[in-house]
Order: sequence, then structure tokens, then C-alpha cells
Amino acid sequence: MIDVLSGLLVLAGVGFYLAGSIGLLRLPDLYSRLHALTKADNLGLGLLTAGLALHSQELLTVLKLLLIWLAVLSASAASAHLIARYARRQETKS
Amino acid sequence: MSATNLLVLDGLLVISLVGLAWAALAGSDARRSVILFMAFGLVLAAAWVRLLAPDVALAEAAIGSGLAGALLLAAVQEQPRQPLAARTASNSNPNKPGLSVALQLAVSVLCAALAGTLAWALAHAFNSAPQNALPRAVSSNLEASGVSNPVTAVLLNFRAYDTLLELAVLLTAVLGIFALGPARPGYQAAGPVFDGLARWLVPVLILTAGYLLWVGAHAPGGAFQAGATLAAASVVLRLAGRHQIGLPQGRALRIVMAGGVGTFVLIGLGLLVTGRPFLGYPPAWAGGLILMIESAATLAIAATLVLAFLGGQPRPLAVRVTCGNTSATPGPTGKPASPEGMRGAELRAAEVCNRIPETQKRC
Amino acid sequence: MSELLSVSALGVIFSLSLGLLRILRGPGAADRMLATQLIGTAGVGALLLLSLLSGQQALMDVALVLALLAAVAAAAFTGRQRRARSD
Amino acid sequence: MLTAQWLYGMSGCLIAAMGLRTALLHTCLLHRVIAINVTGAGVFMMLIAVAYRGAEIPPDPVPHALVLTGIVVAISATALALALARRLTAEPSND
Repeated sequence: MIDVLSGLLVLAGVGFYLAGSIGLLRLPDLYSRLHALTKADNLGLGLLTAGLALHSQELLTVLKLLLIWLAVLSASAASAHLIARYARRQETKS
Repeated sequence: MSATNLLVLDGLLVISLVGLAWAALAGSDARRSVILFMAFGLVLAAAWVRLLAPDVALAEAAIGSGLAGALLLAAVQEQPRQPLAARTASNSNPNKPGLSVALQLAVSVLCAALAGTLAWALAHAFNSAPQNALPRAVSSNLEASGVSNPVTAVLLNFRAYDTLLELAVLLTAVLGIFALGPARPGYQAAGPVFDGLARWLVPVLILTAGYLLWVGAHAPGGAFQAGATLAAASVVLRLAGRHQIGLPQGRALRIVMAGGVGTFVLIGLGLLVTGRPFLGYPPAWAGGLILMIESAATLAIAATLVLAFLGGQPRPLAVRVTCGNTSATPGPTGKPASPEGMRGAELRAAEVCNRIPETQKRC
Repeated sequence: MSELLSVSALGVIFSLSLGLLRILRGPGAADRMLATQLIGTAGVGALLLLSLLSGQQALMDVALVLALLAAVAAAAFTGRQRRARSD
Repeated sequence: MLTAQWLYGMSGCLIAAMGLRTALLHTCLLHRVIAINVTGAGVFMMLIAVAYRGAEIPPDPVPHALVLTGIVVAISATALALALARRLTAEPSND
């Protein structure tokens, strides 16, 4: 049961990864690509870590997975903002 | 993983690596090249993992993509917006340098020949039976080395001389950077988003550095990875516009910088006095001594990498106060600053201030 | 289960190589930096999967360092204004 | 015969040669610094490929230690090169 659930979560995570990267490749401008990227960062890795955490037995591993996800989550939020602002500044400058 | 899956994985990684390296080397836009180089480092870390080199992957993740990227980006941002506008004004196309076609061809042929020779040598190495003498020597002596991670055992016990000399190289490099002038100016205070990022990223980085240092004895990790992670914490603080980035000042900084080599040499000499060979640890003490050396080396490496990011001798905090008074003193100081001199802090500060107009002239 | 994990790892690596296409295409520096972020995140995901597949606990540490340093690189990219020299 | 060893080793050769060519021919200092780093990465790939012994046998730790040392030396050399380049462009008598 747990195996099935964890497998489904991992697969869903990979799905979001692929969706995010296809969006990054196909969407027309920077800001919409930014939107696609955050899906891969937040949901893709989030679901993946959730699936892996269900799969693992040790508490330390679960905590590490949680830390990694939180790190990527807040780093991607902050860097998405910073990159968008950078692009915005470049636009207004030229 | 099945063999086919692994083959697909290897193929994707290798194609990505060669493609990224080629793209990073081509073109004339420096910012593009730096970003491509960072991506190259990320993929390279994955390749190290695939080749069962997690220690190297850790170092690559911390240094190759993160710190080297930050260092190169800081250098790019100093360049003029238009790539090389001033310097290649005579050259209409910066891609085609003034070198003659014949010379370019000759260099290309020589490099191709070098690649061929290297490939031939590698093929020879791969086809002959693997030389197992060294790995066997490592694994049979691992018990006595004081640590159970074979890479750490090689770095800090079996081939400790290499690491000692490497720390000396680091010290020399940072002294060279010092001699080239003062640090770049700091950044303006960051907005709330960046500040929030720094607020949690810095403690986590410091904690991770401590963890990597500790875990290096029995699992991938160690002084290099820990030092790089610690340096990243300071780099984030610097980017966030803080004045205090955790770098000690004046004499304390010098002690930390020299601490890696110093601890190493002192322990080696101490062992020599007790009748053992230089850096030949007694097995019972080896673990403790290695941890001691690694701690000092971590701090020294971190200080070196932070100073490398600053790009020169850090200005003493007092300079900001005294600069207004001393910068009126005329006269450019033509000679390079010699930070190892015996002058007092005020004199050094005055000299740093004098040099500011000179360095401001860059394009 | 391990077959599923290994296919997932391939999927993540494939998404990483899609990110590589964007980094090669550009056009702007910000686009390339976005793609680098994706490569970093995909690398973290792939490392976690491989860590479970191969039983190497250390790969989790590599993933952690990769995640943290990707944040540092993004911070360094955004080109913050330098202080005036006379501060 | 190990396919992975050949793949990574040979592409390491290729990358090292490409990097060396750019380091010698490019006009921009920053590109040259990046090129030297790429050359180093190619050499590291060769070393790690030599250390690889297949999935079952643990790899040779000595090249791993060499590469670790090499990575740290490479970044300190890069930093020194960048400081020199900065100084070079700062000199008014450059051109």
C-alpha cells in the first residue's frame, strides 16, 4: 500500500519535472517560463521527496529530505523573484 | 538500474557535458559563458556521482558550480555592458581575433594531436589490467589511518604532503590577490526578499559545513567541501550588503589564513620531536590529529575563498571613517601594496584610500 | 519498485537535458539562469533517486549541497548594485 | 571492458583539448580563465574514469584525492587570474 502510494507520488513528481522543463522550452517569454520553472522546483521536487520519504525507514533521512525540499523551495521562490526583477530592470534600462 | 538505462544515462550526461563545454567556450558574451560554465559544473557533479566519486561530487557541487560561478559573475559584472566595447574597438568582430588564420589552424591541429595522444594513452590504460597496488595499499592500511573514508585517509594521512603543499598554494594565491590591491566595494543593502533568503541560507550553510567536516572521517565530506560551504555563507552575507560577513580582521585574519599550513607543520614537527616521521601519525592518535588539521584547514580554505570573492585585501572597517580625511592626500602610489609590511593600520588605511581613485579608472 | 525508481531517474535526467536546450538557446542571460536553476533542481531530484537506488546515503549530502549552492549562484547572478566607494 | 569508463574518459580528452584551444586563441581574458577551468575539468574526467572499476568494485581513492586537491587549486588559481585581469584592465597604460 505504502509502496504504491510512494510510487505514485514519485511518478507525479517526475511528471511535474517534465511539465516544467517542457514549459521552460516551449513558453514564449521569460516571465511565463519563470512560471513553468517554479512548478518543477516546488511540486516536482516536493512530490518526489514525499514519495521517497514514505519509502525510507530512517528518521534522519526523512528530515534530510524535508530540509532539501525546504531549501529548494525557498531558494527557488527567492531566486525567481530576483531573476524577474533583474530582467525587468534590464528591460527598463534599454 | 538495468544496463540499458545506465547506458542512456551515461549518453545523456556525456552529450550534455561536451555540448555545454563547447557552448561555454564559443562566443564572445562573457556572461553567457559563465552561466554555461556553471551548468557544466552542475552536470559534472552528476557525472562524478555516476562514476562513484561522491567526495569529488560534493566538492564540484560546492566549488565548481556555486563558488566559481559567483566569482566569475562578480568579475563579469565589472566589465562594460557592451562586451569588450573599448578593447576590441579596432576589431569589428570580437569573435575573430587579430591572430592569423595560420596560427589558429596550427593551434587547433596541435590541440587535436594532444587529444589524440591523451586518448591513445587512456585507451592503453583502460585495456591493460587495472593497477591494483595503490588501492590495495590504501584498503589494507585504512585501519591504521584513523579515518574510515579512504579519500580522507589518502588526503590527510597517506599523502598528507600533497595536502600540506596544496594549502601552501592556496596561501600563496591569496597573498598574490592581496598584493594586487584592495577589495571591490561592497554591495548596497539588499531588499526584503534577498535579506530573507540570506537569513535562513547562512545558518543552514554554516551548519552543513560543520556536518561535512565531521562526517568526512567516515563518509564523503571533509575539509575542502566544508571550507567551500562555509565560504558560501560569507559570500551570501556579502551579496546581501552586510558589512560584517564573518571574516576576521587584521591579525586574526592572518592567523586564520596561515592556520591551515601552520597546524599541519606544527603537528608534523611535533611528531618529529617524539621520534616519528614527519606527519607519521601514531594510529591511536591519528583520528584526533586529522580532525584538528581538518578544522584548521576548513577555516583557512573558507577564508581564502571569501578573500578570492572579495577580490583583494579587505578594507579595515576604520577606513570608512578615515577615508574622507585621508583621500585628500595627493599622489598616486605607483608601487603595488605590500600588505605584509610592518606599517600600522592607519598607514595601511591611508594607502588603501590613496589607491581608490586609481582603481576607479577601470572600464 | 526499483525499476520504477530507475525510470523516474531517467525521466528527471531527461528533463535536465531539456533544460540544457533552453540554456543553449537563451536568448537572454536571465533565461539561461532560469535553465540553470532547473538543471540544479533536476540534479537534486536525480541524486535523491540515485541515493535510494544505490543505497549510498552520501548522495543525499551531495543533493543538499547542490541545493544550497544553487541558491548562492542565483543570488550572485542578479547583479546587485555596488556601494559607492565613499561609504 | 567498461563502457562508462571509455565514454567519460574519451569525452574528458575532447573537453580538455577544446578548453586548451580556446585558452590559447580567445582574446577575452575572462573566456581564457573559463577555458582553463574547462581544461581542468576534462583532465579530472580522465582521472576519475581511470579510477572507475565498475559498479561492484570500489574505485581507486588516490585519483579521487588528486582531483579534490585539483578542484581547490583550480579555484584559487582562477581567483588569482581574475584579480590579475581586474588589475590589468584598471591600468590606464593598458592600451
